[in-house]
Amino acid sequence: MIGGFGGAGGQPTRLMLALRDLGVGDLTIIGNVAGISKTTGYGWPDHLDPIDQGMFFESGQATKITCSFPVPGTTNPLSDIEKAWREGNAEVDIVPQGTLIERIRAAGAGIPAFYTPTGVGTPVAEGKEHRDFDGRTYLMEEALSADFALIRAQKADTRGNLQYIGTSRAFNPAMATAAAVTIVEVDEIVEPGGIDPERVGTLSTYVDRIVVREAGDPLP
Amino acid sequence: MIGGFGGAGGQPTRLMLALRDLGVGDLTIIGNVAGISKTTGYGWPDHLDPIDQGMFFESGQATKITCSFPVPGTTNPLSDIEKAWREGNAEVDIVPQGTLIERIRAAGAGIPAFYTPTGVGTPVAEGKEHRDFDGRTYLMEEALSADFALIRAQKADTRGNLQYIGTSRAFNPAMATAAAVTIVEVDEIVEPGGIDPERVGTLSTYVDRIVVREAGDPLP
Amino acid sequence: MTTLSNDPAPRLDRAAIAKRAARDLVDGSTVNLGIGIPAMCADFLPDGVELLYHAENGILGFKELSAPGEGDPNLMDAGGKFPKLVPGMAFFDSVESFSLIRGGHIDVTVLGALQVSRNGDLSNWMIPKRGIGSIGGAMDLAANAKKVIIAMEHNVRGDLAKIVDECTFPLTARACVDEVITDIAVIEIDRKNDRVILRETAPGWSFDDVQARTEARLVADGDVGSMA
Amino acid sequence: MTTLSNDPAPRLDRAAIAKRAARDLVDGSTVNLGIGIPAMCADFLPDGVELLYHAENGILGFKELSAPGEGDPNLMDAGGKFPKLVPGMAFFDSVESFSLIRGGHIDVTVLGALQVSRNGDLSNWMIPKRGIGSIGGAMDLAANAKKVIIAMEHNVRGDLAKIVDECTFPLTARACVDEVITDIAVIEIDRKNDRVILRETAPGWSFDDVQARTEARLVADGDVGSMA
Repeated sequence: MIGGFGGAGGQPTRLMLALRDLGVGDLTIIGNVAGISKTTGYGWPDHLDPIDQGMFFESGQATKITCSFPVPGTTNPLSDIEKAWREGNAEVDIVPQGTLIERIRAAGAGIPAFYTPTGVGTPVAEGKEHRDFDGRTYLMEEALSADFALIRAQKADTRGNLQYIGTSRAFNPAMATAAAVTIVEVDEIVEPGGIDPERVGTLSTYVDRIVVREAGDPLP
Repeated sequence: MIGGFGGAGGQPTRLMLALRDLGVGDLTIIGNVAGISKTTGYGWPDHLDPIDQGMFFESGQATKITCSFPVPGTTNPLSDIEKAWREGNAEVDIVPQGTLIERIRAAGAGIPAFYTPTGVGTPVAEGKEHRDFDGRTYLMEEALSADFALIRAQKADTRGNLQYIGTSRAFNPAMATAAAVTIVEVDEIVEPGGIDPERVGTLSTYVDRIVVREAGDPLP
Repeated sequence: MTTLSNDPAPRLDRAAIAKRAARDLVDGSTVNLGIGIPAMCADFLPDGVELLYHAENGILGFKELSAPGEGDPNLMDAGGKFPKLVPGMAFFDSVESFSLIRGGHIDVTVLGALQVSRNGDLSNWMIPKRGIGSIGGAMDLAANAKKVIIAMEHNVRGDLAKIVDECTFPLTARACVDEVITDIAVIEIDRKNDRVILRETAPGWSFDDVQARTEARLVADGDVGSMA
Repeated sequence: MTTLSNDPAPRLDRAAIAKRAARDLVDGSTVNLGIGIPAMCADFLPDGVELLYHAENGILGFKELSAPGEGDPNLMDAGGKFPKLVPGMAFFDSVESFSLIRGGHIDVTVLGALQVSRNGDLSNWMIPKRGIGSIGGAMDLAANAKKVIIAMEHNVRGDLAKIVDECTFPLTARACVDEVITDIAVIEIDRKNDRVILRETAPGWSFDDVQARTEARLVADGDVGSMA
């Protein structure tokens, strides 16, 4: 799992680059808006070169992605994910965004399955259990977990409590709960008390490893 | 629905007193730890006289309560809820706390039903659908909504965004999402911007009415 | 499908479509605007109308957009642009963001479309021949917002109809669209009575002109007004 | 059920039960302590052991309790007492609190019990003849914590056994208990091998003394130690 929404804010970009440099293969990625920034600039300020999950398909490390928004509206130039998909090198599982985040949340919250109205009558409903409650039809969707979650927060305390800022929350807090090992990239690490107890966005219980950015890192 | 956890913090005590004084009857209450403070002092500082949901059974206004903890461990003296129950004047529906809050959350989040491992093999499983996922048995539980939610927050802005403090969150944020009409009791109302956007605990979309405490109100 | 050209009068431009759509947004509503023409509605709100904008990535109550490409990456909207901090905003995560949507707490969403059917089915996430598409928040919004307004161009590639009897493209949600605002017409999808009602036309366009460019059969219900 | 008296030696008091239970709490664990004897464990942590306490009402990382009846109503624990603010604490709502529990993120819970069966079934929320009880967070904790320790008195009303073959009281959760610490014994419920293992006895108590006050058949697995 790779956190954030899509775009620079909330994306664990340094961890992604480290994963790419590590060279491990046969990865299945779970993300949200995925791999469209490099070709469209989505969610990146103009003066920076966008970095996105497409890199794992460009490098051949990933064979599958589960996400909600893997390709931009235009096809020229092709994104790395669409390129890999067209060449038969990537399985792309497209999930409605609300279903995707709720499946991840469910995995962390001990809920194996739930019903949602989203997707009924559409291609995403194929093969899924349909069930009526109070006269409306719903789909059953199952929890989605991962071996690793790479997430991004503004800061951590030494216990592992995390604080987020602005719209950088997105998929990060839920992913932190849904992986066997959660690794967080932060700008800063502080002593207990350095995060207001009213502002803890992810509880320390969920955090396994903390990686601190180098001071002055130019990446957003 | 009446928010809080049980105890003074996070309980909309002034709204509860107003509801009692209004005298409306045939109420169904949804709460968590309910009606045990008056006899046990639960969650109230010693120097104050505890006020709890039992008042609606003492007054005969309520005929049913759905909650997780309606009676204290000891029976002497009887709480107002147990008294009403023994006299056949109250239906008491006891739900595991995690199932109760998740059912309320589900109602607000558009999820009509979900599966939980809690309660399997116990009296609360009777009559409920059982289903196995990955070799473990779960119960299906359905969403729980209400006509009105009475909740408590520290402050509101004029848009209706709410800020909570400490352990006074509890059932309040979820209940705010799950009722047709949400009424909040606050200490203070501020202009937009008077609540840090990082600290909004309930979005204004969920809030219908705001009632401000009088300055110097001795109730916690 | 119907294909015609020889328009009787100019079509509205994208900004004018957005401006007309903005007139149907009610003061105080919680609103989610899709990318493209829908997002432009924010520039044309009538005086006295204040909306509570929601973006899927976890903001409620934002307003002014910065110029694209500027701004703080941690203050982004769902379109990947950077709004400014506004007093009364709130930040939250994607779980809460989609609880709000799926729970039916969004009053209105304005979305784009590839096709809308006569019973309000919506297709807006994939062109079949491309074979891959992006759903994002569209299925959640279309299925669960209290009101779904489509803002789009009426036809595509010449005069190919997008308001059709049955969608041939993969669906986003069934029976969800309430109103369609295009460059030549305002159309109500009256699902309850199984009617597609032409409410307004662009200046110089007649009922028959719009019908000729629409596959679904239109009806009038009282006077047909002008989009001007 | 077995009923005996004539104890061979004094039983541990409630504080001593809590003290013995506290020895099994591993440094760095996320722990939820039930009311009564379990809550007293916090007073007896071995040196060098730091726990992350969780309370159902939405706190993680609290520590010292204020005297009962003092303190801030907005800083309460699930037992209705008022802890002090500790650096590194976190507040959250009940949805998140029970996601943590139900999701299996609590390492250990220490709870009280009315009955524990030989296969680890737990009854702790209702005495049948009362006809009404309180579940609170007990079912979620018992069913989902990684480890469930019961801290209780071994017998009730004289020598009525609480560690039984089958629970006769309404269940809290099936096959959930890992360890039982009482005023006369430490007992492991080895569910995998269907054994109830007597690990330790109170000073002056023999295997047979404990067995005589226990309905479930006990076995030894190596030496039986002393609780002292």
